[in-house]
Amino acid sequence: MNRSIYLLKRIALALPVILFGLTVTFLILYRGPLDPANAILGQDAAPSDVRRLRVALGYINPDGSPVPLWQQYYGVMSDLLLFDFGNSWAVQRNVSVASIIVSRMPATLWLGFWSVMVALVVGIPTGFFAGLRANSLSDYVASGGGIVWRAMPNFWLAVILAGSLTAGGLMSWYRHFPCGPNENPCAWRTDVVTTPSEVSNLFSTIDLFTGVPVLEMLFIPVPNGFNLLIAFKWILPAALVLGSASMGNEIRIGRTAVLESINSKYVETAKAKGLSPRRIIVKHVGRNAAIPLLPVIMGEFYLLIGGSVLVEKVFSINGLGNLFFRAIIVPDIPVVMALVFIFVLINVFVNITQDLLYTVIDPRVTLEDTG
Amino acid sequence: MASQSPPDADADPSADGDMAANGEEPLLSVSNLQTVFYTDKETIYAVDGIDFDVKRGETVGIVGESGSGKSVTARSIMGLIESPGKMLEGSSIRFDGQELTEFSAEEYQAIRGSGIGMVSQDPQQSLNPVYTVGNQIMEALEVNRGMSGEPARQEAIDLLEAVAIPDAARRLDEYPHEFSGGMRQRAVIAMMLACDPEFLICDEPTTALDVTIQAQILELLRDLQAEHGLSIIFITHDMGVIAEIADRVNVMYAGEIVEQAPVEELFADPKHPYTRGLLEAIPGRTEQGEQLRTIEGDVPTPNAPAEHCRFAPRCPVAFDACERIPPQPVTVEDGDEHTASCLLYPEGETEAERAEHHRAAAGERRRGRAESGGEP
Amino acid sequence: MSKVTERTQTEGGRETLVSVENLKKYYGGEGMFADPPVKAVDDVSFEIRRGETFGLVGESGSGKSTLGRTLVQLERATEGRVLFDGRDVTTLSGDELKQWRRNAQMVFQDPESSLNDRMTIGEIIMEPLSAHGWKTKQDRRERALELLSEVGLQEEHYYRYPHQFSGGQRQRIGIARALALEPEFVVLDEPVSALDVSVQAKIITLLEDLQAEFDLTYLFIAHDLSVIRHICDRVAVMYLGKIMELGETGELFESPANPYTQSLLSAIPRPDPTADRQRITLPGTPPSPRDPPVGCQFSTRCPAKIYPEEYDDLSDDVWDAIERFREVVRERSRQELGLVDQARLRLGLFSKYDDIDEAVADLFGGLDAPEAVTDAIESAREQVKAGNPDAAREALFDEFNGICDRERPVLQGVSDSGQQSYCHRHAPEYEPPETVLQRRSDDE
Amino acid sequence: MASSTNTQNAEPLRRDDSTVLSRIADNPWPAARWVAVMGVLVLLELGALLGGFLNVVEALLIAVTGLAEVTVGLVSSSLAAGILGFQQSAASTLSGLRADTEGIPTLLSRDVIPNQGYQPGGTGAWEGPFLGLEPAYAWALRLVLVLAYALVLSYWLFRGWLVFREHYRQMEWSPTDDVVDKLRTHRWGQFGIVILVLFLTMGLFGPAMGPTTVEQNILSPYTEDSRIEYYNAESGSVETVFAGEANFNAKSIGSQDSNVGPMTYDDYGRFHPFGTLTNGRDLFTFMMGGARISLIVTGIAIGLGTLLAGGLAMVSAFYRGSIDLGVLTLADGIVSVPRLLLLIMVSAVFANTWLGNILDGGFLLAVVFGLTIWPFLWRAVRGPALQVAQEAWVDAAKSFGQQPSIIMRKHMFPYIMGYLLIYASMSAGGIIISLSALSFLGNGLGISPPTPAWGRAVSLGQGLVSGPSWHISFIPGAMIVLLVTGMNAFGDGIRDAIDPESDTGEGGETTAAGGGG
Repeated sequence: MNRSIYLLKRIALALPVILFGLTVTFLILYRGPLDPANAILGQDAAPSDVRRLRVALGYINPDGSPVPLWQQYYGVMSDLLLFDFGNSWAVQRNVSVASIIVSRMPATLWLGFWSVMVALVVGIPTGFFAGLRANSLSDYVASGGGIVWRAMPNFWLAVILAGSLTAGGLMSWYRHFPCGPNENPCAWRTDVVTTPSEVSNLFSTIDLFTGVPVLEMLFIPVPNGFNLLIAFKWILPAALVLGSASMGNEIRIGRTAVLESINSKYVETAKAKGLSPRRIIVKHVGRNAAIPLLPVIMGEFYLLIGGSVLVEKVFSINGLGNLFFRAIIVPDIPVVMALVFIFVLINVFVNITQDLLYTVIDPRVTLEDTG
Repeated sequence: MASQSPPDADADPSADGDMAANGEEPLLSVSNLQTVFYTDKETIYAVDGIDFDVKRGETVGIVGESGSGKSVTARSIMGLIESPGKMLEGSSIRFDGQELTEFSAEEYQAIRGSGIGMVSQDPQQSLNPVYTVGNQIMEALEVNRGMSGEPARQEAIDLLEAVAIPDAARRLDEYPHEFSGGMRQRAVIAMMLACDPEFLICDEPTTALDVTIQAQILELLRDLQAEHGLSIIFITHDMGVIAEIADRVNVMYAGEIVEQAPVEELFADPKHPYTRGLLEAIPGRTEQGEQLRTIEGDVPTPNAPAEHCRFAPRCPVAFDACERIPPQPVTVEDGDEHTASCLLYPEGETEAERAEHHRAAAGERRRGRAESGGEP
Repeated sequence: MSKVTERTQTEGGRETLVSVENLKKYYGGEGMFADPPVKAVDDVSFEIRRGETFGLVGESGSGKSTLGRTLVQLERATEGRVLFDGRDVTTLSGDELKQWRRNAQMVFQDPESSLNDRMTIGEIIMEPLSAHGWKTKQDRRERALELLSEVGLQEEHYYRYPHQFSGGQRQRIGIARALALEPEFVVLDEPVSALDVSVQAKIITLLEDLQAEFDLTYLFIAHDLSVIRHICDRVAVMYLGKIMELGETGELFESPANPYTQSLLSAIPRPDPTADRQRITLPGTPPSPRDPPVGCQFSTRCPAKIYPEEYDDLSDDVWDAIERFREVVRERSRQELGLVDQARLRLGLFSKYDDIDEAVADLFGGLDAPEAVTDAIESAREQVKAGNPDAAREALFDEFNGICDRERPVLQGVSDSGQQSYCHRHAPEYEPPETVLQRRSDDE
Repeated sequence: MASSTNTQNAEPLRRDDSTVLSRIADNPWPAARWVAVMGVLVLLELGALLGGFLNVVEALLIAVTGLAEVTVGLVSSSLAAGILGFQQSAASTLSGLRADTEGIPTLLSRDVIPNQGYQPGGTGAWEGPFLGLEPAYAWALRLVLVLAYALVLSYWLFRGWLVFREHYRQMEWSPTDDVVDKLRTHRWGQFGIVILVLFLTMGLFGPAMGPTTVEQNILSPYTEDSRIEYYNAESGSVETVFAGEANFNAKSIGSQDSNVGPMTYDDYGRFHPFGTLTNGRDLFTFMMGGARISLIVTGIAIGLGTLLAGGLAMVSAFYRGSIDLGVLTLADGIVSVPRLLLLIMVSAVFANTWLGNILDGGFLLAVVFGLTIWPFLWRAVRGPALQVAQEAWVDAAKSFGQQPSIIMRKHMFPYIMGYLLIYASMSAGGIIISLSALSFLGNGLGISPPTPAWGRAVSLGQGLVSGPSWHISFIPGAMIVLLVTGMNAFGDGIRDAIDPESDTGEGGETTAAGGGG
């Protein structure tokens, strides 16, 4: 099958998935026992205010009759699919949801990028190492570490790590690294509610508050050196926590993948050709072992989205996860709907990418198989 | 020379020298090869003290049913036995004047490919699925012949053409899964030829293939052998294939070689009851409509050193002594190229004499093992 | 031969039990973006007589297993009819189908996978009985024990699991299960292929004994011709979804009429090193069942192919080279280009087809071909290089097509005893295949 | 026929399937011995076992009726209300029964081995605890005995299977034997089993294991029943105080003078093995209470998820084609909304509604977990299901006309079950983590206070980690790590036992185990 036809087919199959996710979210938010007007205005608001708000929010018509659910559904969905997210109800009243999301996005992207990197850089080599020395002491240490690492809840790890980084904690030196105790710009903060300016400046070539389309954010500009260091230092503990589960998975899967590949017939044939062990491992084992790792690496994005809520909350990072949490507590339905929509899109995008990547790294996978 | 009564085959080292002078030294000489596997429950003597030679330019067949230890023999020669398997002390594999069992990992790596190549049963799994066929052939060229770049590519094309793959230049850039089964096996053979070995071990190379494709591969191997002067060990369970390709045949049963003979002699006049049974069980040799002869019972797992004839429980002509004495190879034909490990031989002796002959030979062999520390 | 004649004498004429009429089984090919269907079985007709063993032999991919599975309704036929005792079973469904299934059972190839290894032998053998509500539980039990001894196993094996048995014994259990419902017809799908020779002989003997005892009719599928020769009364040879030749076993093996059968028979290694015979080694590989030849299925590899008259004087070597070149071009026309390659092709930057030169040089290098041939090859090569392998394929077809390339032959009688063969050469205007093959082997 | 030669040998086989009971009658001793010991073990703890049993029954009842309510509620709210009424009355009956079982004497109860008391005069022998031991020792003794009892009971149940296998089973060997034998040499898997047994014990026998009870210390610390006696050093006399008041003076809030750390006593002579929380409640008791609700929610969720995943995997593997594609799309759709976000959403929306109040909010979470976890399990077992659907024995069953439902049950399910068990145990870890993550977030999410929940303890201690009250956050998290590790070890053990060569590459495990929490 042609790659472009395949891509079209794959996207066509993704549509019901997106619609399903959004519909479930819509039903929970609109059909569930939520009363945003009361929640926003408080229990003892004047009935006329409540009524006016309800009209504004689209729950009832100006004449007082309720807007039918399907009509609400149609309105919400068509707006979403046209990337028209509307204005926030509560988090930042009457500010456009798009601009709120855009302003929070850099922190989450920065966090996500480093948590993926941390997991990749530590997890895969460790897993390969353990697989190559299967059943040795170092294997037990590495894979045992991976198992425990994976079992640690993100939020708990975050609490413990944040605790030991604060004054008096075991790792309080980290706060002053690399500038020494008194230099403010280097100090590491858990108490910030806003994204540090260094992080905002990382992305300074894009004007964050003019409501540029979300996708533009993906063209990440080149940051400047010192800001990069500060921003890296600021994000590292959180990234370490957020990457932890994936890191454990990668150690584990990497280990079994290497073991499986090393016991295969083609490795035996490679030996029969007279290849050196080094060459066999680097060339013949390495690439085959990468195949089962692909879904793990792609799965990281999934873990990331959920985990960001917790990690951003503990480390007071003002990103999308934190925004989602605040929005659902308040509740601010447009913000929640928009965020869910974005997350679903990311998810579907990651899945399609994974399928395409499969065909690239594993020549046996044909495009038909993955549909 | 090749023929010998194995227990004392390597007793006289000076004999080797003489033979070299005659230019008759076998290219490969396996003697008392013992490969065991240690599992949780038991120790399996997968290959239990076998001896055979391969001369330059000849094809030696090893034939046997599943579990007879033929593949383990191949892997032992290639030095591919890994834990929980182990080659016991006292095993000897002499290749081109070198003792392979004493080789270090690096030395073995050097002899593999350029010295001994191997083609195994499943061509699907012996090629790395994520690299093109050309890549894998050129890799062999690079490692064993130091070729790279355009010359290597041209050589790879020539090799594929030599194994009769059409449109070789395009095929070079295809992945193994895009090849059909027969072509894959050709590609593996081409890859091994790229190493330019003197010696090729073919471990059931045609078992997974259809007959017409099998015929192509057998023909190819014969041509290549003539062209490159290859020595070949050909392992199979198919008596028909053995009859076609081998010059001499070793029949294996439960880790032991029970009969060795030139191919015509083996088929014309099989001596060991097992070989006879095997030949009679083949459909198509007998008249149609006639009942096939069968061998009762199953192949045993050799989980202890032989203290008796392993075939005795299934043997139609077994007698008491078979349960007590491990038979040793005996020359059964003039010209001493034909041996059988069976208490029915040497012919012309009484039962008691034969039993005594084998008992003595077995004792000698055991002593030989004990001296070299082979007996576990 | 002896077996056939004996039976015919004792039982008189044989009636037809299974009659297959124009059966087709295609896979896939539905939907908008799908590839063309795989024609696993492509318009096949034959009859199986009551009480005989009908052999079906062919190489992998010939469609023999699919045909067997379609006969017992494990696969639904795409087209055609299967008459069992005169009744079309492809139209059955529901209870009718279930009732009919008692008559036709199957024994599978792989003894490792054909038995559910979480069930005891007793449960396995009793399952068909329970599924059909056969008598009482006690009776079913009795029957299972009976069957165990029938296939040469012990009754104490009743409470054991398949893991505790060897391959041969497992195959016996599979046979016992197939016989549980007392079928008339059993499809044996390569029942001995996975077994060692000595075990194989025992299973074959058992199958013969059971057939005699229960008046069974067998469809015996195998790729091993010697097994087929031993056990079958009549045999059909399949290639690429089509029956190439059909006839009584002895006759077919002694005097094969079809070039494919002849090549196949000559390819079997004989356990006799002194045998000296002429081998026909078939060149190339079978074409894809998604894209079978327009004419005779075997035409791409046939050693007795009929060539167009204008090229009468070409040598066999040149014809071989032409046929291999056509195969190369056919393969290339099936190759798909990625997006990048397509773009480069449009821009004229594409060079992936240049290596066709190498193939031409390899095939025609040492040959002395007449100008007409070299011109045709040359223009095809240019077209391939221009990125048009489809056109090259067409052009080669137009230039070199004979009747074998253009038209499908028909399965026609070639002897008085009902031997039939699928080959154009049986028509009176052509030389018969035997002569051609004999000449070819004499030339070598 | 050959059978005639064999009749003697076959006689026992020819008889009708003898039932297990008749085989026991033939050879009663091994069974009798096993039953006798089992009887003693049960009698020792009859009250606690019955209580635990009723707990499970109640959770199941609530789960089933709850599901019915939700489904029926879509059609008719009055009918749903009826079911709710039934649920409440049944639950209260069960609670009453449970109260009755508390009257049944149990050996290892806090009545028999009490640990609360005081030292008259501030030093010397203790008044109240068992044998006058120090409360710490009395408590430790009871704890050890309970744990030992649980381990012995589990072993004895396993022993029952061994007795059956040795004396009463008709098969000399079965594939299950291999699995069990492999597990018996699999240390890592055994570690998992022991951890699981320990945590199940906490769920079942929790009330007897804590130094105090959830009722007295956490839920109603100001009732008359919750008065405790202590020696007041200032007045020099034994006084009584509400547990709640005592808690107030036993807070751990991170400063040196207001902290009750692990393995210490507070001012009221109460022993705190894990220290106290920021509100002075006993952390160990809190943990035991949290274990119960966590295990109930996880159990319901995994049960529901496994049921859906197993059934759909078999159906999609058997029929394939568009059914498979349909399930795939549904699964992708559910997975497309990250589970933790969905949970947060549902939890927040339904907080303080009747649905959000069943099982202190746990029921709703369990259902959402169940409905969102099955796609992962389904994906993980779809491979094995497709594989088994292609085995020749499935073809064989089709060829003699076996019904699809029976083919799935008999020929496919036994193979998938092992994989389901593996992935279920690994996903269960993810559920535990996510559940505590919700409780950690608070704000009406997760298990509603004051019912103990592990995540809430971590949340309470947030910010105190670097000080003397580190235990509040640290210990609950460590317990979660231990439990999740144990579940993964159990899954690994099963995997190695059923299929030593299987790969772990597929996605089911990855996302299931991490859970995003």
